[in-house]
Amino acid sequence: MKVVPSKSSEWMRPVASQKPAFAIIEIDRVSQVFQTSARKDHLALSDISLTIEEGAFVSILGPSGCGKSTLLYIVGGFVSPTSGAAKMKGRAIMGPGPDRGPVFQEFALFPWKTVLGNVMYGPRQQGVRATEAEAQSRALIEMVGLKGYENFYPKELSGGMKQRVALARTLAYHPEVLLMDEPFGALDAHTRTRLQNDLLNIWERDRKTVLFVTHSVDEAVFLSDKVVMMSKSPGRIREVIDIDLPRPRLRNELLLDPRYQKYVVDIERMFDESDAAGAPS
Amino acid sequence: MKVVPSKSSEWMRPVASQKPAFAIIEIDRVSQVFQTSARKDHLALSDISLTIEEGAFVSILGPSGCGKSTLLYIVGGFVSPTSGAAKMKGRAIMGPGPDRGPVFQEFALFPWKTVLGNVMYGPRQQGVRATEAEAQSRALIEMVGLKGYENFYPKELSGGMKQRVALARTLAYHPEVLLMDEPFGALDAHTRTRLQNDLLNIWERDRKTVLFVTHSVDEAVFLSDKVVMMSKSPGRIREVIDIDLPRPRLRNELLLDPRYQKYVVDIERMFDESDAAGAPS
Amino acid sequence: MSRILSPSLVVGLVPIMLVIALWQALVSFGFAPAVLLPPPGFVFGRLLQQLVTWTFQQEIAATLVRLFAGFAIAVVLGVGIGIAAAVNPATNAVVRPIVRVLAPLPKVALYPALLLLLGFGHGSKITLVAADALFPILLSTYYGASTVEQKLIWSAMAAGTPRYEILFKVVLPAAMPSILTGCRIGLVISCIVVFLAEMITSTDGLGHALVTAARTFQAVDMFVPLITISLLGLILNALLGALRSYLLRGFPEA
Amino acid sequence: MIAPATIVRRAAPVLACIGLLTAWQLASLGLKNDSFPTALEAVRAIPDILGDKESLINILASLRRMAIGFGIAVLVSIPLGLLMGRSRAVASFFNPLLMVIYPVPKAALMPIIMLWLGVGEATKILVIFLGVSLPVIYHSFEGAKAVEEKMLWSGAAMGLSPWQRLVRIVLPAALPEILTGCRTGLVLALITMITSEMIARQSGAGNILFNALDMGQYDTVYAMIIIVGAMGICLDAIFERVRAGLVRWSEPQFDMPLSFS
Amino acid sequence: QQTIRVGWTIPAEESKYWMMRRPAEFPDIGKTYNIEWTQFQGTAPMTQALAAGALDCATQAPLSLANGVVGGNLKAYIVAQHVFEKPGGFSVYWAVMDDSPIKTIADLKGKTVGISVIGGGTQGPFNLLLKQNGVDPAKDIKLVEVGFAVSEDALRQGRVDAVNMNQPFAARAEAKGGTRKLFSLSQAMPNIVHILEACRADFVDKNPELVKAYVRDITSGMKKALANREETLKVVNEVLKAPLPVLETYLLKDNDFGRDPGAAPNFPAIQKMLDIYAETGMLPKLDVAQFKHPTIVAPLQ
Ligand SMILES: Nc1ncnc2c1ncn2[C@@H]1O[C@H](COP(=O)(O)OP(=O)(O)OP(=O)(O)O)[C@@H](O)[C@H]1O
Ligand SMILES: Nc1ncnc2c1ncn2[C@@H]1O[C@H](COP(=O)(O)OP(=O)(O)OP(=O)(O)O)[C@@H](O)[C@H]1O
Ligand SMILES: [Mg+2]
Ligand SMILES: [Mg+2]
Repeated sequence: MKVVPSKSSEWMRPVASQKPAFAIIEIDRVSQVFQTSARKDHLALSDISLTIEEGAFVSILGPSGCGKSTLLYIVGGFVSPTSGAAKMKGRAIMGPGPDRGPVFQEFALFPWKTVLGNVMYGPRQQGVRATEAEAQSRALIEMVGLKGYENFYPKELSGGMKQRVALARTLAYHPEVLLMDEPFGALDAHTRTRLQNDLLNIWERDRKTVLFVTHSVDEAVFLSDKVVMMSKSPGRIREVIDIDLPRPRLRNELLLDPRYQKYVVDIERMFDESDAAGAPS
Repeated sequence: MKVVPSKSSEWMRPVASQKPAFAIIEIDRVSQVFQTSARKDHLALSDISLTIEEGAFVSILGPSGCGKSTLLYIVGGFVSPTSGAAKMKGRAIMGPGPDRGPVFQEFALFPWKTVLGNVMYGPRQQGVRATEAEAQSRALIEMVGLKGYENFYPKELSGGMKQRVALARTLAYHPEVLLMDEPFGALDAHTRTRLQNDLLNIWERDRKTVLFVTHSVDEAVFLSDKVVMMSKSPGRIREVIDIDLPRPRLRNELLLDPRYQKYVVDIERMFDESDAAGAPS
Repeated sequence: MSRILSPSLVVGLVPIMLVIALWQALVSFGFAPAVLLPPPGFVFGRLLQQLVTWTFQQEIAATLVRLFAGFAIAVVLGVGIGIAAAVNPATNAVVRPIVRVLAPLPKVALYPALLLLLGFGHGSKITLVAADALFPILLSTYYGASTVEQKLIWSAMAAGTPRYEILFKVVLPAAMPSILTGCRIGLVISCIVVFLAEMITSTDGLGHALVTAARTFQAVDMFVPLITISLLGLILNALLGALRSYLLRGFPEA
Repeated sequence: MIAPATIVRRAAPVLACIGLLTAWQLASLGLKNDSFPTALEAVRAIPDILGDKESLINILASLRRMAIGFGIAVLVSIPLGLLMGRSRAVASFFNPLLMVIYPVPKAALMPIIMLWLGVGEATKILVIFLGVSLPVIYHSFEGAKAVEEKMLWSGAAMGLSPWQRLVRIVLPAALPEILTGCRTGLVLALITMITSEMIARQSGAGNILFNALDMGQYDTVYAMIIIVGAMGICLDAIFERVRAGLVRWSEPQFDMPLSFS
Repeated sequence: QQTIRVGWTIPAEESKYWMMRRPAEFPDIGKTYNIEWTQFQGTAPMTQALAAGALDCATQAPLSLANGVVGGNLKAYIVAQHVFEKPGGFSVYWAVMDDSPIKTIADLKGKTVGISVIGGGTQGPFNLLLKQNGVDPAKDIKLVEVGFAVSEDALRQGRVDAVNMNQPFAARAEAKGGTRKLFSLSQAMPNIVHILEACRADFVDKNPELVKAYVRDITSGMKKALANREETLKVVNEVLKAPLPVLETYLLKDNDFGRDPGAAPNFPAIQKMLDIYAETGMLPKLDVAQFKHPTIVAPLQ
């Protein structure tokens, strides 16, 4: 499968909710307690239950520190929850696997590899031939706007550039489920918009499932089938909102769509309420 | 000077341009070349000249990788430019000093200190007595919404929490000039808005000069007296826009103000043009 | 504390038990004559006997004084020079080549000269221990200090920390993981060297007890100092581990 | 055209050596002590050693042992250290054991080592092996511990097995620290190369040194020390080249800004 | 062709040095049998090596050998002798500085005295002499270990008040002057045996011919060493790497130890030493007969 970067999105796709809903990821009453150095137990996630259907684009919104990253780690299989269980395709998640590709908030690039080396790492690991892996990787690097930086080491990149390499690295090995932790957080508005489109494009073509953490309500509504709102720590699910907007979504059209506006305003209002209710711990 | 956190802003301040303009920071034809491991020279900043007046709030906008952080490093005195010079109050910047406080994009918290220890570091260094420093620091920690996390170590914090500690750590020692590199990048919309208000509040009361890197056009227009737009690498200054909006600025009022809208739309348009013109390198 | 320690303590004791079992097996199945390798039971029995005697306690005290004095000097010099060389180009230019030359020298060869300069008492032995333990500590410190994250130093400088204080407030704590590794290596070397020095020329100390026993084939008495130093290693390891997890409690790897 | 700074840097080792020799010369003149000859006397004895074919064979024999001991130590210690760093169980299994075994002076165990390994090469290689493995194990251990967890998670998510992660992520990520261990190991290899020949010897650099020491030929002793020092510089320089090539990605981007000068 | 593993040390085994450096002079070496030479630091480690079976034959001092027998279950034969003290020749002595107030052994009370190896071969006669002069070696003096090589310096630096001297260091110190002999071991016993050659009994019993050839060569080596001083000096110089002029001052001269022309062990003298060690409490009583092999003992032709 070759990744062809494209700027606009001239494809058609049935609206997600019309597909037969098959739960690819099930999170069942998951709680996570961290031991802190101060020898106190810290409850990061409390009793989270969530079902994600195959091919769905689900965003997670929530105040800083509410446990979004932790939830992603649990789905990724990197951390096993203190109680409760996470399942993928009906089977308990026992550890990481190439079916779930994470994009970490802190990038976690391999510092001893160049940009190209980082992006090629996944495909090579999956057994793709070197020449092919390189061609694919170069295409992805170009897509994230880093053409010309193939031979730079991570320490020589700016924050946003590192973030884009991390994105490309994960996309390169085509995981079935993408676990993205604020993947566009360090990008300027323009680059962000372009990558949002590219991501939607890939998502559509490859029928991926995406779990997407973001702080931008706009972004969540624009991209998602479903927005999960979490409340302040200990992290709980406050609300799950189905975004019933037609696809393909074109940014310019959507901005004028009153339904889109309403979703954004509603969600923002909910945030304000949540803050008023739950006092900062 | 004691920091009193406040949520709304009921203060009066003359509009910046009415003050006698005294150039606190002058950047004079600065270029920065990096040596990359690939043994190629990489031009990160090209011929940047910029004057920042005392007490001004200046935002820098620009595509990812255009050299914003590098420019901040030069003003901070951490990196000396390959050519050109930066001056503070008429004197060449030779190194870092407590008059210019940075908030780094990567936070750079001291891993061996707790949240409180990190925030107290600056005041203690400035000779503030321990009890007083602690009281101030606790107030700041509460302001950034981290009350209860005083004894956590950085590794036990989420991304956004670390960012807020970094912000508090710098605010704690009252630098004259704040050099902030996407200080709200990892925060949710709500926390972000609150901290924007708090920052404006502090800025006004202490008559600070702020150099503020952001990716959010909204944020730049809302906060700044002046927005500097940079173009794609090698970083150059494309445009400097004076934001002529009355202060104090209240978010709710401003959102309805057509001048504000125009600034945002204009700047966004400029971004699009810049991308169309300068092909991605 | 006990929650963390106990399982790993058990796991840690297993191999030591295995070694003792192997030792017993070697003796029992005649792979080594008892006159060269006495059965462990004998050795531990004698050790318990010896531990309560005043003379043996004095031997241990003499060895410990030399060990810790030498090691302490090595730590102070090694960490000090290592950090200075890492942060200051001028010091670096001087220290680097000198270390390159001096580090690989077999310090025992200097021992006769040290004996004459410092006498037959503690001085010469402490110096030898310090000289041998110094370089591993210095090299580790240098590595740790020269890879400190730049922005940590920048943050401290911007907060108004004077340059020399940055050494103590940023470089030292940030380099601590590496320094502690160096100290662990230096400590082991100190144990070896203090014994060596006492074996070459001494009138007291565990090393001396060992050679005199070895010369007269008192195998059990020879193994008592060896076991003592092994146990000492175990104790020091535990102390170092505790110190490490205290000092590095903020670091992700702790 | 060479910049003055480069000249200073190139000349620094030479200057340092001259400085050391001068300090030594002055000290020995001041002490007037037979067992501490002047630097000049020692330097004068160097050609005698290097001119003698037998001595050269001796020195080469030592270097060969050192190379073997160092090689085996590195091959064994790095995997062990990395495993200890990544697995709490392995660490708590080996750590106390190592701390019990290493402090025991090998010289004291000679009678038993001789019993199984004789008095020849094997014993000396074992001693060198133990000397080198100590820092390599512990630096690999610490290096592996400090590897950023999320890097390993990324690898796991790409389908790397635990062993592959150890080799392809932990090893490169910890390489700078491992190489520091190897560098200390190199220093200790040279030292143990000599001291392994203290008690029993057939041929080797230590043979020359300890014979001279026994005979009170102090100029030869110190000449030998100088020769070992010189070997140290050469090996270190070679090692530095290899290291620089392997871990260029980890070099700090900016110079340490703390010069007091 | 069989190999015999031999331990040796420096500085006074001229016949073995000849065998090492001039093997062509010995018809059997390298032809009917081979020698694997290993040099040791002192005789005690060689005793351990013998006991561990890592060596077949080695240089030994009477005390170390006896220690091996008593403590290490070692069974060995004394097959030859290297050097001993002969009347009129060199005897290991304790020196003081010329201007030292110490005039007699009794004056050593309360002083710091150097000895090459505490509990070593010289300590028996040394203790005996002290006791005879009313000095308790355990309480009245402070004994420190000072190797022969640094004796002179330690004395001149004032690190010790008296110290033992051995060749070639004694010759060197005397040439320089400023020191004086306080007493020598010959005062305790006239014909002390310093080092001899011992072979493991089981090895000898298994390879009698081999050891015979070895002992034969030691005998002939001793002959050659005594017959050709010029060449011996060269050989010793090659082994010790000590400059010829230094060796010239003492080696095989009157101020050197004695050497038996046939390298024959002096069993009565050895017995006497064992008795002294027993008397001073360093060893239980031993009979030298157990070290005697009926046939394999120097001189062998
Ligand atoms: N190793 C740890 N030890 C103790 N507490 C931890 C640890 N890791 C995370 N936490 C706590 O768990 C909570 C959730 O952290 P998490 O990183 O999941 O937040 P988040 O929602 O991703 O926040 P952000 O948007 O700021 O990234 C936080 O309160 C944090 O302090
Ligand atoms: N140490 C370095 N070596 C080589 N190139 C570097 C180095 N540091 C930065 N650069 C390059 O300099 C340019 C500017 O980097 P900088 O970090 O200033 O960007 P930025 O504007 O802050 O981007 P972002 O918004 O993504 O943080 C980038 O192209 C980067 O690749
Ligand atoms: Mg997070
Ligand atoms: Mg940046």
